[in-house]
Amino acid sequence: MGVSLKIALAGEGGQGVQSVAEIISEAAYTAGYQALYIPNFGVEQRGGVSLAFVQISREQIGAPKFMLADVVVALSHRAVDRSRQYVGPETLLIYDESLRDEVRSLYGTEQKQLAIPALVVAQQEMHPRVFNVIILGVLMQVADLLERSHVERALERRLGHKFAQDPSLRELNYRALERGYQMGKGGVAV
Amino acid sequence: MVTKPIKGEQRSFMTGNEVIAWAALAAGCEFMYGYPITPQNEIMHYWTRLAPKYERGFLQTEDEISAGFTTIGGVLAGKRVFTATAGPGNVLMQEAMAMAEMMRLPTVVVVTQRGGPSTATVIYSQQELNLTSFGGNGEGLRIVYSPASHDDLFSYTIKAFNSAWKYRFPTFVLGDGYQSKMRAPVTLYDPEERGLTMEPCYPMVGLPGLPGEEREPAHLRNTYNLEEELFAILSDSIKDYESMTPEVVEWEATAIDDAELLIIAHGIVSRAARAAVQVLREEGLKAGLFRPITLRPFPVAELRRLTGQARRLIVVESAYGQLEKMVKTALYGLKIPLRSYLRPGMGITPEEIVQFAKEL
Amino acid sequence: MSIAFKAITTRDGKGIFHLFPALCKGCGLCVEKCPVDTIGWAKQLGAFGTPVVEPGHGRPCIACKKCQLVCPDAAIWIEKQAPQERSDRLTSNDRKSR
Amino acid sequence: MAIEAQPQMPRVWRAETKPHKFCPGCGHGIILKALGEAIDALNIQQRAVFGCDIGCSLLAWDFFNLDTIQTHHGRTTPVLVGLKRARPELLAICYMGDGGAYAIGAQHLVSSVSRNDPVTIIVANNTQYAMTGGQMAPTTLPGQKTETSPYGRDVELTGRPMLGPELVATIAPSGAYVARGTVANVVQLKNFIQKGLSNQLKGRGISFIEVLSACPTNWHTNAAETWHFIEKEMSKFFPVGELRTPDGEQRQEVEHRGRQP
Repeated sequence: MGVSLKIALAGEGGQGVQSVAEIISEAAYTAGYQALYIPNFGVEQRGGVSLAFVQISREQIGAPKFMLADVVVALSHRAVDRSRQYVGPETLLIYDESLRDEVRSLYGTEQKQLAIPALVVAQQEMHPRVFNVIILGVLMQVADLLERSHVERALERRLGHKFAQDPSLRELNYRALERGYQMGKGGVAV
Repeated sequence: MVTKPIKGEQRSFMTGNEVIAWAALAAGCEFMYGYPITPQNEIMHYWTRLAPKYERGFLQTEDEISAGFTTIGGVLAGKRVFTATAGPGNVLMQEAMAMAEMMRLPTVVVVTQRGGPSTATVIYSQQELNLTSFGGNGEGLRIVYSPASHDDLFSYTIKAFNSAWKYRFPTFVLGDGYQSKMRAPVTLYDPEERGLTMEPCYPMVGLPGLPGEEREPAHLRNTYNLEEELFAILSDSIKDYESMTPEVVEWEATAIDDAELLIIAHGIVSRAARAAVQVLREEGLKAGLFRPITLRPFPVAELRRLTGQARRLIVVESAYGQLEKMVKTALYGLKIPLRSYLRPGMGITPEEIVQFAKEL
Repeated sequence: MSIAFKAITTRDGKGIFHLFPALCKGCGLCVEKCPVDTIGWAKQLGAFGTPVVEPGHGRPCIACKKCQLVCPDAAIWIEKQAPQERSDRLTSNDRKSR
Repeated sequence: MAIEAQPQMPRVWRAETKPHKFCPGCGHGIILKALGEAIDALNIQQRAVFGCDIGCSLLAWDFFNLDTIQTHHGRTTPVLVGLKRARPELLAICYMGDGGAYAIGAQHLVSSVSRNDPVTIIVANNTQYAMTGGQMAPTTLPGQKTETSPYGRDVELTGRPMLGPELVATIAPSGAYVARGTVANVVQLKNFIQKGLSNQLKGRGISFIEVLSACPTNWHTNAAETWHFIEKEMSKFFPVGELRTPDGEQRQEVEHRGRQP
């Protein structure tokens, strides 16, 4: 992958899709890239699929949304379907392993895909709430664009106030991030 | 004078709505009047959090009619004030802005366009161009800036206050939902540190001296008894508007010198158009971009001049021909074929523009 | 006040009745409010080309100033007349019986 | 002596614009005289800003030696509220008719009252839209003929006369002054207006004064009929008096609560 990346993230409200997008774009910005993040914020934001569009580039970024993504992250049944329009032949589709059947039936096996057992790992090893941070780690490992330190700094900025209230959360989130990076290593290069 | 919120230059990564709130603060704006509507809301959210720290005020009104008219009250009081709205709220606010146009009041309104007509979407469009430029029962004697980036949002919000108070026409920053909600880098600055002097504000009522004795009372009205009276007043305003136009118009031209295919787009769509021009150039097509920054007054002379050697024109907008109409009016008499890519209420990507241009 | 209005001044009963024809629109609100019915229509025309009012049509003025109060145009000013200067009651009564 | 005698206009009246533009017998002249005297008495000419509306009240745009803003229909309140927020030292007087206050601008009135905006609102109630030619208004009396109720107002179809001060008195927070005066009692009217302006001067809260006014032109009444209509017909529906005074706050609040179901 060059120095330009278009990511579309889709999930259910509450899955933390927007937080991931915010952390990635903020990290890219502090790393010196042009970065742009826009949520899909229709009336749909209550009860619908939550979509986030992130672009990172060395060049000036054009439109805030795009037709096809380099990476699509789909985290729920509905999200697999809703994000389909952003998946092109070259797009890498990252999804939670639990959605394998949906993904297969929609995309077959030709699509570049990466299934991550993030939901199970989060539930069994950590806490369901850090599911999105695992995904963040996977995405950052696969994209291989930003240094880990930038990602961690953005994570601190986004969640620092929560860590301050409960320091155990910091440890939990960093563990989730690390686990994500590990899981991403087995994945396909973008 | 109110406390300065920004010292030096500050690089930040934030949403457009936050940029607008900071810009108003940096411009020394003293009061905001507002009524909730998406996607403008966070301008008020940031303003109400920041305003007390810098001795600025806020009033949440009962509707946009009131937001428009309280803004007029603040202007009459001699304060640098503004309001923000979108969509159906912009419709309601036109009543006040028509009065501001008649009375030559330097109101500043930030419009964050959403889909229309009516409630439509809360997301995005460029469909409020007609309304913002010509809303109200008048001639559209307004200044309308169309920003395309967060840096634009910051600069043109500051500039809107200056143009409004210098020329005394209602002034608008015509943003959109995308620009409001997206996070992107921006450089915030104190205008005075950049050598920008803020146009002074002055009260139009509540002046010193006993009215009727030490001075004439200010009798400000927007009603006239005779058609001749109104015609005289409007003729003066139109004359002022036309003489101000060369000073106020702004535009941006990209790769225009040898352009055979000229794309015309404003606001955030101009970014996609610029990216499209780059791709088309790489593919050997001599494409260029003309981006009007002021939509009222429209850079007519500049567009006519730069259209010179173009063989084809493409207007691209997230509306059904609102910019196209302005372009056609500006280019009346020129025999260059014009095609438009019109997507009312839809975002436009560079890929679509490239495809459309190649299919011509 | 930088501009001057010309008054028609009539002494009647306890009052000196100043009427400013340039202001009087002839609405007659004062006529109806006068407790002694002294106000009536005059031959003189006022601001809108309609007759102005004058005292002397009923019992003598008691200088209650009600007419002045209700005049929407400030066209009436009632001064109280000193007792020794009062106009002849009989004159007013004569008018009434006419 | 005749040359020396001059009209007893309030000092704040602008003699150059007199006779004013209102019709013969119009109540506006009486109300604006009472207002002028109240301004004189309080010595606030320097600080007062007068706002008038669309409708007949707009004819007052050059009435006073006061900074004056003629605004839009029903929008006098928000314009002066905006002004007052930006320049609290000024004294804001909002002058409008019953159409502007109770119909097209009702949302501004209600919201301004509930915010207890420190402005003084004076509403001329002449039971109809006068400038536009005498149409039915929120205040039109049952059975009253207007251009849009030519057979008389049918309350079953169009509702009963709107009680502005009663509405305001019900929703106004403490500190509000609310009264209804009449052009038939000018001394009392001036007193109400003066108390309203004082309330603003003291920064206690909103002040609202409705005035039963006259419109002989659209009522098609002579002077006797005009007085009869105000004093006998209008007063049946619109009781004159003070509805809220900050001084009597305690008592009023108790009464107020007592009326709740």
